[in-house]
Amino acid sequence: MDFGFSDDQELFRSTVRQLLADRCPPSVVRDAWTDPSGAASPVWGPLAEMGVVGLLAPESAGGLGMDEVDLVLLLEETGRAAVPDPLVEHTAVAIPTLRDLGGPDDLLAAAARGERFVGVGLAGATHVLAAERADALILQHRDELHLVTSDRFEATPVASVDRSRRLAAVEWEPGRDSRLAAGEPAARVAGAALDRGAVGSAAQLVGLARAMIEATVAYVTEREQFGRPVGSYQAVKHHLANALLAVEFAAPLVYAAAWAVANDADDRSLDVSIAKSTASDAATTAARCALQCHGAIGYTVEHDLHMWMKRAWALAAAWGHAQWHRERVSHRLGLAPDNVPANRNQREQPHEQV
Amino acid sequence: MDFGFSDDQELFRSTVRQLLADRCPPSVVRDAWTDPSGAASPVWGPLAEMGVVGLLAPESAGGLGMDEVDLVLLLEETGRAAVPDPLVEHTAVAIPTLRDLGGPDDLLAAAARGERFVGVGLAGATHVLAAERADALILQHRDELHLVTSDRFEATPVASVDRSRRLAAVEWEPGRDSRLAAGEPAARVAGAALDRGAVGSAAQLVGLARAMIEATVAYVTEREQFGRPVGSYQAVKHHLANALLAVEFAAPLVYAAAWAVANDADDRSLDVSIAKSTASDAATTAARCALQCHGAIGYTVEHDLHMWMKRAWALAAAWGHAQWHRERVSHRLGLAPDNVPANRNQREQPHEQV
Amino acid sequence: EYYRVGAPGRVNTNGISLLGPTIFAFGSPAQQERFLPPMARGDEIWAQAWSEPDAGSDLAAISCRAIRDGEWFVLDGQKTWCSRGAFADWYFGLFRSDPDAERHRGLSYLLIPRDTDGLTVREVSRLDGDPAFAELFFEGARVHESNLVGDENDGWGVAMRTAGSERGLNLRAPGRFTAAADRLVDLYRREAGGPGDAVRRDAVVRSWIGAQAYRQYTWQTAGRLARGATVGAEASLNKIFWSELDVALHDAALALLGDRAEIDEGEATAVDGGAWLDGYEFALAGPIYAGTNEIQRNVVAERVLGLPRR
Amino acid sequence: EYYRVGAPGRVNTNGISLLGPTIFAFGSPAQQERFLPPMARGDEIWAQAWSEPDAGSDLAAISCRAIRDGEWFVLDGQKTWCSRGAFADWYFGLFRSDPDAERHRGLSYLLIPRDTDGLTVREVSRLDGDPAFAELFFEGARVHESNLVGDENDGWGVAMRTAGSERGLNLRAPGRFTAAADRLVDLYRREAGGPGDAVRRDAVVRSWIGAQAYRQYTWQTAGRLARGATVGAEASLNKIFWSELDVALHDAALALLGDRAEIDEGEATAVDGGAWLDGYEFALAGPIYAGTNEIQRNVVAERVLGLPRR
Repeated sequence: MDFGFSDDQELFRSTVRQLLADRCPPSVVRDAWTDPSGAASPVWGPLAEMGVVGLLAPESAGGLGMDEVDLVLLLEETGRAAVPDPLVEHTAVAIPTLRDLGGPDDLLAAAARGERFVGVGLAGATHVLAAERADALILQHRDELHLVTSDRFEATPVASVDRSRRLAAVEWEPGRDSRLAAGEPAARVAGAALDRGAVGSAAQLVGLARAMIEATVAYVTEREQFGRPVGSYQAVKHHLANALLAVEFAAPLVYAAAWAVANDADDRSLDVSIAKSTASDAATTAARCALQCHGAIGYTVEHDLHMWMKRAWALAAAWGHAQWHRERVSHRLGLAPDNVPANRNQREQPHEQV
Repeated sequence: MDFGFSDDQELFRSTVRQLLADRCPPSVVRDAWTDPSGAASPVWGPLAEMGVVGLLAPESAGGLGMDEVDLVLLLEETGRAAVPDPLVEHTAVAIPTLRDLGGPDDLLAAAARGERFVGVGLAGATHVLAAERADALILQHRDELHLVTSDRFEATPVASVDRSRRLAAVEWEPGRDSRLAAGEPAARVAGAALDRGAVGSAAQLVGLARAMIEATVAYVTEREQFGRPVGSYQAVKHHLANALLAVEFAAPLVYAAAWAVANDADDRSLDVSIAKSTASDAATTAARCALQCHGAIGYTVEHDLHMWMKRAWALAAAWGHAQWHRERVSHRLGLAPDNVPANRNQREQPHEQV
Repeated sequence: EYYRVGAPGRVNTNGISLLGPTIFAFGSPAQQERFLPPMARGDEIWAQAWSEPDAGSDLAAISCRAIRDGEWFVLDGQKTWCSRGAFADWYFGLFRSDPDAERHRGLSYLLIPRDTDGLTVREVSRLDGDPAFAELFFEGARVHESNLVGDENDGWGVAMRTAGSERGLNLRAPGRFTAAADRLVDLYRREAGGPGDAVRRDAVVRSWIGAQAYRQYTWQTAGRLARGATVGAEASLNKIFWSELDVALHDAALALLGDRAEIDEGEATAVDGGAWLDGYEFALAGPIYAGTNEIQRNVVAERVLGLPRR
Repeated sequence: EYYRVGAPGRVNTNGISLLGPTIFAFGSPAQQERFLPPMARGDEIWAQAWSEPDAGSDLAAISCRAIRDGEWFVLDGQKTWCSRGAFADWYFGLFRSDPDAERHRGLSYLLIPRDTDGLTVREVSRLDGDPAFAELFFEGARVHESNLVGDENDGWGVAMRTAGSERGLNLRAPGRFTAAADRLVDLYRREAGGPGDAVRRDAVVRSWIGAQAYRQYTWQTAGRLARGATVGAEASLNKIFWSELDVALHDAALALLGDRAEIDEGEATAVDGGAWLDGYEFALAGPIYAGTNEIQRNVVAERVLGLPRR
């Protein structure tokens, strides 16, 4: 397996990066923090037009019919720009789940065009992201997956430390007409959905980490203390080298996990857990490094850094935090005495506040 | 509780430090590495004359009748000098155990004078230190403590990474005439003995860590690279600051644990485990720092550093390694689901190769 | 048991712990009489005005001016990162009174009332969104010489004494950390139970042990002080330890919360009302302020261990 | 499956991975013909002669001389920390051929047969007691100009190419670490079982994941190279990662052994024959040699991230 990307894939990445540089500057992220409507950001439309939003949808449904190897670099770029829209949930999880379970064609097509938004709430997640904005949610209830339209659930906003993440507590009643799948097929698809969400957020974490490192390099090169650039001090150099080390060794794992998801490899969940645990730790390391090297200025909400840092905190814990994924690796290696709890909050009682 | 030491205690420490500087230079440690006899080092006699060896023995038995608070600084100094004789086993554990269990008066008196050597092998320890040299061993067998004279055991040498530590596999048969205690009193005394050994080795680890830091400071101040002293590089400074941080915050815990042992405080085992886990980690940190800052020269056995480093590795794992002691803290805080295994190697089957 | 109930107790800490010892040591009798009693009562809130846009941890790079004009000093320039500056009645800090002197020469230590003409206070929000910082803008602000602490142009010596105590014992009492560690242990009891929890338990236990270590170390130092010793650069060890302990302790807590770690204060699903997230954000300032931990490690290496400066 | 069986495979590694690419790139046709085949067969063992008593990681501080005398270079000085030097048939290294030039100018890259008159090889024992290092003493040792690699006084450029590959891919194949990680997992299965073992298990799993990360990263780099890219300072990232992974992996193993960690090779109670302790001692050299990890981090910061040198 050579995980080098094709020229086309690299070109697509560059195009998306340029789009985001133009259409998703930090002011767009900042606006999402204060927009009470929770609506799509101004970059959602252009991303949909470019095909990013519906990348995994079949061409018959107006998508690009591509796979996770094509998507992973683009998600990394959305992480780098801290795009406030919930692309992991909609693009990386909901669309392929609808596709695989034969969800309604019209909804899939509208979702692929970015005209309708579909969110996700699997068992074990405390809240649902962007439920207020959702036309439909894919929700897990015990061993069933349901497709619940907006008239059938009630979403109560819950504030995240990252204000651009619009969490909600969702109330709904499972009904026979909303059921997409049950039993073993539902478990299989829900397992795949968790892996899709984990590798998608891992890709964004890699992008967030790279952005924080770049911003910090720029800042410490400019900023002087004791008569020389802060970035000329060995301690600062070593902080940044450590952050780069973490992200450079996380990224190939994320790409490999995307390949495993795209090909439904035997070791899919193992590869995903390796990737997500490493990417979560890398982004956390990069955030600590960035804050420490920025010093006081990074500690203010006037500076942009904190938006990247808080996104990293949130995504590091979403879709299974580092320790949960390491437990899953441990179990796969035959080292854990018990099963890993399906509940990603890892308490004895499942916590189904979805 | 003010753990400041008295002027007398500080004076005793200075006296011992001077004695060791004169009589236990690195060449004495190096000789112990190659002496096939495993006999007492040249500094054992002077330490006995000064009263250090029998410090905890009652005055009626020719000891100084002092306690662990008096002893802890002296053990720290023996760690600093890497004294090759097994003072923790003899002075800090065997003598007070004989004292508390009413062992033979003549043996206690001879041990206090350093004329006879008594070693210790508690359950859970893989080997016994300095058994070849011992006139008697205090050995645990299930819930019994035995005093076994040299004609009643056979010691087969086992090489340690620290060649000055003369480990042995000991074969013996428990007999009624060798039994010192059984049942609850034996368990209580064995528990105290483990705590005594742990705090004693923790004190030596603090001394070893201080010595490695001092040697490294001296080396990096002298040694130049890229036209300036190695010690002027910020990375080296920070390595050393971290090592100092570790040892400076470990030492007061060790002193507090010595107080708890001397006063048989309710939290004795808790305080000891806090101290030993922190001191083990501190010495391991100091060893890594010392080797890394010395560079290649520290990696050779011609240089003295490796003897200090290997002693630190061995003592960090002896008398319960850091993780075992943290498990004990966890248990005391009511956080561990099960009992902490008495076996310090922490496997399911007790391992009684003593 | 002030700390046990979890009261933040942050306001005015700086006034008491930083400025108090300085006025004791360097203040005139009139200053001592005027400032110490209301400070002790908490009637007047003080905030430090050390940092400047181009002088963060590097106090000697201060460029904010205080030029003599008869009995007055005329202040021009900007101060930033002024903790609690939004609430303060008074500010204290270093100003360049001799523009021709370099670095740490030519600085003076001044006390400035908030209502001084020519002083504008701008609130800046902290990471957790609280408006606790301030930026201070001085434009021809006049401060009377009775508010000069110590000798003119000798502010550096005065400040070093203050910085020593900021890095040292007074700022963070051990009870704060042992209480937080006890709450962390309690959180673990409530939240844990899964098979992988021993790993997170170990982080909890390490933090709890760290809090005990901080307490023992501080007691030892207090004992030395009581016997007449002075605490110098060792105070940097203390500052590094508590600030990194505080971060580790909150890291351990957030790791226990899984995806609930991000839920903000006041939400129903926020564990302990969101106090752990809030505490984490607060803790992150520790390794940065009052001299970054990188600088503190330099101080330890150079002044405690005696390594060469260059 | 060379690595899986745990064979050390250390001898001659340096010759193949360090010198081989250099002779490919800079060697004369005659040198390529003379040296490469026996090197590939393992018939001649090579050892590096970089470090000097006053030039460890700082190669540019080399003072060992090689002065022209007709067709010959006359060598005087001392080399240290010469890994595997005790067994070697040949040495390669940098020597100062122009004593008037400073730092990295005026160095030449020479190949030296062990039986050269005027060369004394002194064995130095490694941390684990094996006599694998050597110190080399040159006293008027004569080396023929046919053993000069690249241009005279241009040894630095030649060496940089070699150092790049030493820090990079060749030295440590991923299979070495994935195999060691598998053995660690196996050790855990055999030795663990107590209630606190989840903590040590986590260290095992972290190392196992680290080995996978190293493999993926190396494959990615190999793929780039295959597509024609060059690997420069990024090789420093590689070296930092594997050397610290190797230490962490053995740390995790020794933590599982409790008080049996100290038992030396060959004893009956030494787990796996003492291989973990031996491997730990070997691993500790990783962060030191071929440019300490401190220097590698400088390289990453300055050449990959572009931070200012001063």
